[in-house]
Amino acid sequence: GSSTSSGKEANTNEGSSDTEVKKVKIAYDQASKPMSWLDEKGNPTGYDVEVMKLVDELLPEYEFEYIGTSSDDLLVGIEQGKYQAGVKNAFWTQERTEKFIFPKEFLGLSSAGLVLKKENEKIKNLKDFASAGFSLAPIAANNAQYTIVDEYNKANKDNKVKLKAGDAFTVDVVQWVNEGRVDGGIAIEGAFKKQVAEDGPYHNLKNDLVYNEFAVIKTWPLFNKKEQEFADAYDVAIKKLKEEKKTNQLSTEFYGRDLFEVLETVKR
Amino acid sequence: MLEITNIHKSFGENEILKGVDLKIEKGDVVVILGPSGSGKTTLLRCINFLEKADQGHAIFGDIDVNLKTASKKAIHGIRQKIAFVFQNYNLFNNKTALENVTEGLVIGRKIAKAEANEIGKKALDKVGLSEKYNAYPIELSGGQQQRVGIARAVALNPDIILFDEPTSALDPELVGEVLTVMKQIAKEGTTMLVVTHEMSFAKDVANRVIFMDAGVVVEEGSPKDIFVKPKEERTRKFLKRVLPEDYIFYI
Amino acid sequence: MLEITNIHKSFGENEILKGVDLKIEKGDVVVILGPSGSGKTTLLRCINFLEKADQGHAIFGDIDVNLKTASKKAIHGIRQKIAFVFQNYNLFNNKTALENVTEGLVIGRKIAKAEANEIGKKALDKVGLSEKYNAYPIELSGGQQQRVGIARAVALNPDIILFDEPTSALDPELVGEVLTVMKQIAKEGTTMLVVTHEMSFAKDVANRVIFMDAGVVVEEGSPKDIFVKPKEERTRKFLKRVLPEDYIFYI
Amino acid sequence: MDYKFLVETFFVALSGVPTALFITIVALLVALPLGFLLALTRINQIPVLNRVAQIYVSFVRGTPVIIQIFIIYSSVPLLLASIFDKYNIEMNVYDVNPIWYAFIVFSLNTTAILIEVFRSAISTVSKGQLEAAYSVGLTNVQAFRRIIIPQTLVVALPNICTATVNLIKATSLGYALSLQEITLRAKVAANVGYNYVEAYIDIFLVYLILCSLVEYLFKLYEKRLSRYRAVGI
Amino acid sequence: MNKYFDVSYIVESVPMLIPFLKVTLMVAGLSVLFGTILGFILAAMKIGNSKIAKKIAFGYTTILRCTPSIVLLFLTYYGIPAIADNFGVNLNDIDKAVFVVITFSLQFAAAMSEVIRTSYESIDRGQFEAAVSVGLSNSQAYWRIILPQAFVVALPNFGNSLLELMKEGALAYTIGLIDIMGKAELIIAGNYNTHALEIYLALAVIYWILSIAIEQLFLKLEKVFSKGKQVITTT
Ligand SMILES: Nc1ncnc2c1ncn2[C@@H]1O[C@H](COP(=O)(O)OP(=O)(O)OP(=O)(O)O)[C@@H](O)[C@H]1O
Ligand SMILES: Nc1ncnc2c1ncn2[C@@H]1O[C@H](COP(=O)(O)OP(=O)(O)OP(=O)(O)O)[C@@H](O)[C@H]1O
Ligand SMILES: [Mg+2]
Ligand SMILES: [Mg+2]
Repeated sequence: GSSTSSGKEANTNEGSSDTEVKKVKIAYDQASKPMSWLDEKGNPTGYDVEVMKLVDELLPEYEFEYIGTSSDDLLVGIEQGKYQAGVKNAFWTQERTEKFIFPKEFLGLSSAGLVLKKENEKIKNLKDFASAGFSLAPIAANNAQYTIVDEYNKANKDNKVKLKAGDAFTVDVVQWVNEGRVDGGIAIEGAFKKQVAEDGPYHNLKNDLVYNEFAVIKTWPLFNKKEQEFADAYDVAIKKLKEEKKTNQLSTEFYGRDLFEVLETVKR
Repeated sequence: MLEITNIHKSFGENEILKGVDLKIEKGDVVVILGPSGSGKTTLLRCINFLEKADQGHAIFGDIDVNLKTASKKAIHGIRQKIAFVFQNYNLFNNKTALENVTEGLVIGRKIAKAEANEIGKKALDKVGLSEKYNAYPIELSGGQQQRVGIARAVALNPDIILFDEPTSALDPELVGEVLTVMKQIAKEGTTMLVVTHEMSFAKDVANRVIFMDAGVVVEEGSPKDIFVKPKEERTRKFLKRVLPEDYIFYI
Repeated sequence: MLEITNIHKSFGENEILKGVDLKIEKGDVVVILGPSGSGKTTLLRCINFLEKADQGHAIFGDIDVNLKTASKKAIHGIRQKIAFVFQNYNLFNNKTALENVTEGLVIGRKIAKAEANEIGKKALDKVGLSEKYNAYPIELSGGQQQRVGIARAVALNPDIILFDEPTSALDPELVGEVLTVMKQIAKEGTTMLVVTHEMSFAKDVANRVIFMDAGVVVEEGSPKDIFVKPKEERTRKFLKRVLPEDYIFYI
Repeated sequence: MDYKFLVETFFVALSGVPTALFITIVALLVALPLGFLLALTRINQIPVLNRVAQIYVSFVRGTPVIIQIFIIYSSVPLLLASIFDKYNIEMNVYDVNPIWYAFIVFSLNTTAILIEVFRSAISTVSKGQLEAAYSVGLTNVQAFRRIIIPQTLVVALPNICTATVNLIKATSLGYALSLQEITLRAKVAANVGYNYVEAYIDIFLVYLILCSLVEYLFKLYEKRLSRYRAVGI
Repeated sequence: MNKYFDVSYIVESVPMLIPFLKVTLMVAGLSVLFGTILGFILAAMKIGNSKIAKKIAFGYTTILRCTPSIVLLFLTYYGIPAIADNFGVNLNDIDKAVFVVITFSLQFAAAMSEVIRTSYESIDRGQFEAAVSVGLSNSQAYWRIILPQAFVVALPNFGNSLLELMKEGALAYTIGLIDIMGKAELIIAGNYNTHALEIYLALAVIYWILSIAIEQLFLKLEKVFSKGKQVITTT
């Protein structure tokens, strides 16, 4: 397979003995840098998307078309069969398996951490955060981070984090924490690092804030319920990519760190 | 020329016209009098099919129709022969005076534009509005608007013109100019059916006066008959209310 | 009782009132005549401060004000003594007949509601509307609406009532009922300043007639003086236009 | 389709109705009088105020609500904080419940819309009504309170109804302010199992019911208020 | 606040946003076109004599008035293909923009049907009567006398609905359409969710200018078309 439509003909002309090439639509969250986004030139990219591109290359019987969209639409669209699969940094929950096929193999790893003021450096995890009675920046209801905190709260009923749903694009975690609008926020390591990096927009805050990782979690592509065959094909391909350490490279490229090094400690 | 028989018309429960007959000869100027609500407007509107009568018959030259079941074609045919002058003028607000007059000629009658303009200007000249060809209704006084309304009717060269209280929406001082125009076209032999409260017009111009009340024709006759020696008590009572107390007829 | 001197009023470039003087004694019934646009309405409105005059002076009982610079308090004081009857009635649409009449009493004058109702009902009875206390304006005929307007003015027990063409928006048949009411309250000694085109009212009721044209008082005198032997050519011309051709005065 | 979820979440979404209504009512309470006053300043062409009102209306009407929310939500605290800082006011800007931002945004928004509504409604009430009120000795304030406003209200009511329905719908954008309103609640509930299809259907139903109810109430009220116009026509 | 606010983001984002105005305008333009046509049909149903047609048209208006745009967007984006699917038609490959246009056409039609109905009803019936009395046919009377006058009455409300549409259209990004709003989202995402205020300010200014331009256009149109119409000044 190939990600461009011009590649399609080349493929069929190669005269592979396989059945016809199946076109599939892969939805991605187009505003979720660095996991997935539509870059300035109009090309889809990001860790999730790049991995899927490699998967596509290993699956000659499939041709991927990438559809950028919002997170809500992605979920509804995959469920309804508008898209065959999608990537949006999704985490696994039991309930979600009712709606979607989660393949056997995960897609990547995501580091979630607390962004805090330097003075609160000692807060290392959600438990500390809850005990300190800190306020947390709102998290979009459809964001995986929301689920993490929600699950923590369900497990620690007597020491809950003040969790609020909101909307991703109104909340600028780094700014809010620094202003003091909230005591802390949850961020993805890659995103945080890029923000305070040399050429990042908040380089000036580099020394005022810290990022304390409290979990690394597997992220999954989602498949439409009818696409078991496709999911199986994906499993074969992604396994190969992991063995070839391609995923490690991409993790380093997009998140600034090879998260697969800590795979042992990942609980889910 | 126009003969109407037994018009009935109800609005909901209310029977407004209870069998009215009417006969108009060529050249007649007929004035209809009657108290408010007696059905005068409704009668005119039924004749022009602006309301659909519940019952009734009209013979109009060679056209002979049932007022209730008349076909679209028959209605259109009759409307071509009748013109209407409205109490509130009802000039087309989006057209100039001249366009108001020519609209029916160009669009309704398919007369060439140049010729229609010719006719239209002549009609406006006749009502004394040579200066106002290109004025929009809003730019005209009430009296001028009504004169355009009359020119619009005259230009169609209809067999008969219906007037529904053409001066009652006008300021007292402007009434005169419109009545003058009406008298003039009456003198030229136009057949007219006029609802009005202007007694002087009835007296001077009409050759027949009809008094209506409660949906029926109570009395009809020459102006002299009606004003000087009305036969019916209802007519007398009405005239007494409408005429200035000290109005004297020397007919 | 009311003495106005040298009112001037312009709208933009147009000078509408060019120095009008006016003196009214208690019990006077003064009628103002004049062609359309001569400034009659404007004069009344200036007296009641519905327009602000550009210049002029008013002495009203013990109040003595400059019409241009009058304070809010003085304006309010004068308005309490003057009532106004409008050409288009201007009844409060959202109030019943009775509420229309009592509004000024209860809210403006702080009279207790019960007492105001008493006064209001009496005023409505006087104009023959005992049956219509609770009717909204929309439910009343034009003549009835204008009678409510008069009752509203009368109930205030003002020193003077100003009427601006109170019958000219009415159907001819309804004019009578309003004039009757006006004559009656005139007979009771109410001081009135009336703009009207109803010559019969001027003739029968007025004790003084003022003829205005182009923003000035052209002539004034008793009805007899004005109607029978007007001194000015302008007055004669106007009367000729307005009166029915064959109207005869036997005063 | 998960019908159990559909039903359960319907009630979750329904529980957001009070928040939506609260915002709506506060916004209306602010916007009705303010809109009326500003409409008057526009009609009477009061020099500076008129211009300001005009610009304000044009901005609010010309930009999407979501953008206004965002601008207010992110800039007001920054501005306040720097002001407080400058004058050494001891107050934490960030303790403010976000519903205050909703009040601000939606009040400003509704005011702008009502200015235009009232402007056209006032101009339908004939000047004679005001003059008649003066002539029977009412003061300016009395005339407006008793004669002009009641009549204006009746004319404006259908448009106020539209504005209210739009306002209720717009409160769904309150999710951007983390307000526990209808949309946010339904979406939070949907997140666990990604039941977005059901959530959107529930949101649809709740708004449909809520808004048609409001519309119905307005119609009833309109009928009552316009008693003096309806009869006899 | 200078720590967080950087004007250069506004300046830089404007030229990036402007090209996407095209998409916004196209969606709005098409929605206006189709919405107006459908609005006419609905208005005709409301004005006409059929009780059932009236009920349907008014019911339609109520439901659309009561549905938040974003919900309607999802309902059409998923509902229409789902229904088509039942008939064996696959609509899943159709461009998103088509669904956005459908959504806003449906919504605009509801608003337009009211605009058209009320402006039609504002024209005095005497105008129609005068037209037929000078011998025009019914349809000639509508086309030549009623519609030109109703059009002038409808213009300001049409303009308002259009502005409303432009603003509501900003929600199209929720199904991934990249119009000017969608582009703003992308720019913000490209900055890792920072400096959104500046981008939104830039966006607000663009929308504002656009709406002023539309407003002025409609004022001009009104002036051009209202010859002969009384200009009511509110003072
Ligand atoms: N479209 C209508 N629907 C219901 N009733 C109507 C309608 N048109 C007229 N009427 C009623 O019919 C009656 C007669 O009305 P019409 O206008 O014919 O009287 P008229 O003699 O012309 O009175 P006027 O001198 O006041 O014009 C009135 O009582 C009026 O209320
Ligand atoms: N508010 C206004 N602005 C500008 N011009 C006005 C205004 N009010 C009246 N005029 C003008 O002032 C002139 C006199 O008007 P006014 O209403 O006083 O005349 P009138 O004598 O009452 O006439 P009519 O008998 O027609 O009522 C008219 O030419 C009118 O156009
Ligand atoms: Mg009549
Ligand atoms: Mg006057």
